[in-house]
Amino acid sequence: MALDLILLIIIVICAFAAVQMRDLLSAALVLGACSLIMAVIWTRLNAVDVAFTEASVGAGITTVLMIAALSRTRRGEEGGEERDMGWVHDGAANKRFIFRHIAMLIVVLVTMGVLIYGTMDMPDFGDPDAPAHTHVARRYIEKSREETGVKNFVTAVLVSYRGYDTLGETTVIFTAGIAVVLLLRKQRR
Amino acid sequence: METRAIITLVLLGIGCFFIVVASVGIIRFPDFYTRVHPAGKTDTMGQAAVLIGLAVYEGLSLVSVKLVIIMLFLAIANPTATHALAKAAYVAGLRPWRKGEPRR
Amino acid sequence: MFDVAGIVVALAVLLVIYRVIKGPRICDRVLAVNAIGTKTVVLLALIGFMYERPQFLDIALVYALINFIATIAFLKYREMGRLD
Amino acid sequence: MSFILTAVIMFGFWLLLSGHFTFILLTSGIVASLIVAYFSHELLFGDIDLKITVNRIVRLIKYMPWLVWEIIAANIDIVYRTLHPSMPIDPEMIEFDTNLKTETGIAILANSITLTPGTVTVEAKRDGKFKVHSIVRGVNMSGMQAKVEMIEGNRDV
Repeated sequence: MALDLILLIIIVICAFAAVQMRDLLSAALVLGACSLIMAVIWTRLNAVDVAFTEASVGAGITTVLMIAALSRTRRGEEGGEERDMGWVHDGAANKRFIFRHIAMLIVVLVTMGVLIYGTMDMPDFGDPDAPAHTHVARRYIEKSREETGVKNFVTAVLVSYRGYDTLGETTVIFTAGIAVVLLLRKQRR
Repeated sequence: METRAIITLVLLGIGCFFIVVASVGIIRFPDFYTRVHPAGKTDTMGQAAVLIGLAVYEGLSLVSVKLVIIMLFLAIANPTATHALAKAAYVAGLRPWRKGEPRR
Repeated sequence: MFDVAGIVVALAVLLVIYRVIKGPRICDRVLAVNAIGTKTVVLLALIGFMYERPQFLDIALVYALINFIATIAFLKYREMGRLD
Repeated sequence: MSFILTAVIMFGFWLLLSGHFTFILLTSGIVASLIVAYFSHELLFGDIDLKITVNRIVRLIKYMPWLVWEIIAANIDIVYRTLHPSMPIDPEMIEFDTNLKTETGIAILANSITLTPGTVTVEAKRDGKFKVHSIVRGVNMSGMQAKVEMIEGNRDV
């Protein structure tokens, strides 16, 4: 339990730092660290496939892609100085500044309230009587080993029961990858 | 407790100690080049101790061979990565810290 | 035993996060992220043993490789100014 | 030669990772390692002379215990310097030349320097010039240099 708590604290700190940073290269690196820790949390939740994806896509490819994107653009954030200061020596502008921030705070708080209200009807974490666990899950858990021959039943659902779905997803990602490669190649000429 | 568990415990303790000291060193040392020292050495040592401890706990099997391979890979990759970083910093013209200067 | 070791390693990661955020230079940050990667590999191996499912080591292996590649990609960018 | 060696190493790695020994998995493993070896055997080995390489590996294994001892000493040193309240460090940059010829030798020396007390390699050039960052003044490197030169074995091969 303590381990999960520490990992969550690290994630929150990383995310906050990544948003706050003005240097985009550093922000990309902090995001990389963030997804490394995220993958550890996935592993803690026993979701090995998700952890694999998070590790290779989130920490590996995304960081490299962001660095590649930065190498073609600029490293700093635009208008960083002004947004950093916020306060100007002008009464009306200050008032507008405060008003804008209070409005943002209200919007965020209302959204948070709605989301928390939405979670109240949800079953407890790991509740065996939750709707998601009573429908087809039992069959996956009990039969997937003999029906598909795959050890991990998350993997069995992903690549066997929902194989066509996964095939479609993979096709979309593959097409997107080829498109990106083609676009970048055209630009180089 | 059997001997193997005790060996594992000792190795895990040593490894965790070195890992924590490496983190403290990365925080405490005054400039980049000095921070490379704990990151390159102590981290390598710490991970090696922990992973060998786990391998001892597991006994001889495919899993322990994998652990040793991970350990060897990290032991080669970690110094290489820190060396490459130090070189990049040096090429970029970062001056090393001298005794008596303020921390950076 | 493994739980305590995992918590200690996670705390070490928390310490290094300070250096990632503070910097002050980009090299310091990369160094710290690299150190976090090493500790994450150890943490994953420990979690695998906590659950008595050492298959998790495959992820740890992938991690070790990815961490190295990300660092090298960054350095290539710093040295050449571009990746391709 | 390097093709076969690469394929064997790749297949060994496949066996290690899979842990299943059914016919279909072994066959696909062989096919996959052959494909990988076809594309990348020049990257991994290039042209090698097997006898020299084996000699070097034997000497490298003999060098290992000393290296492990040095690594432990280095770590105790770092722990002392990190946890000491006044932090007794006095860093400087050292430059020196070596007679190493091969890339492997240079890589071994560079990693050894990084792992042993008080020093981190900053730059290692292909002609054997080294730049080292040392955490205390007045470190002597000649002992390790001689050991790595012996592994490379320019004299007796």
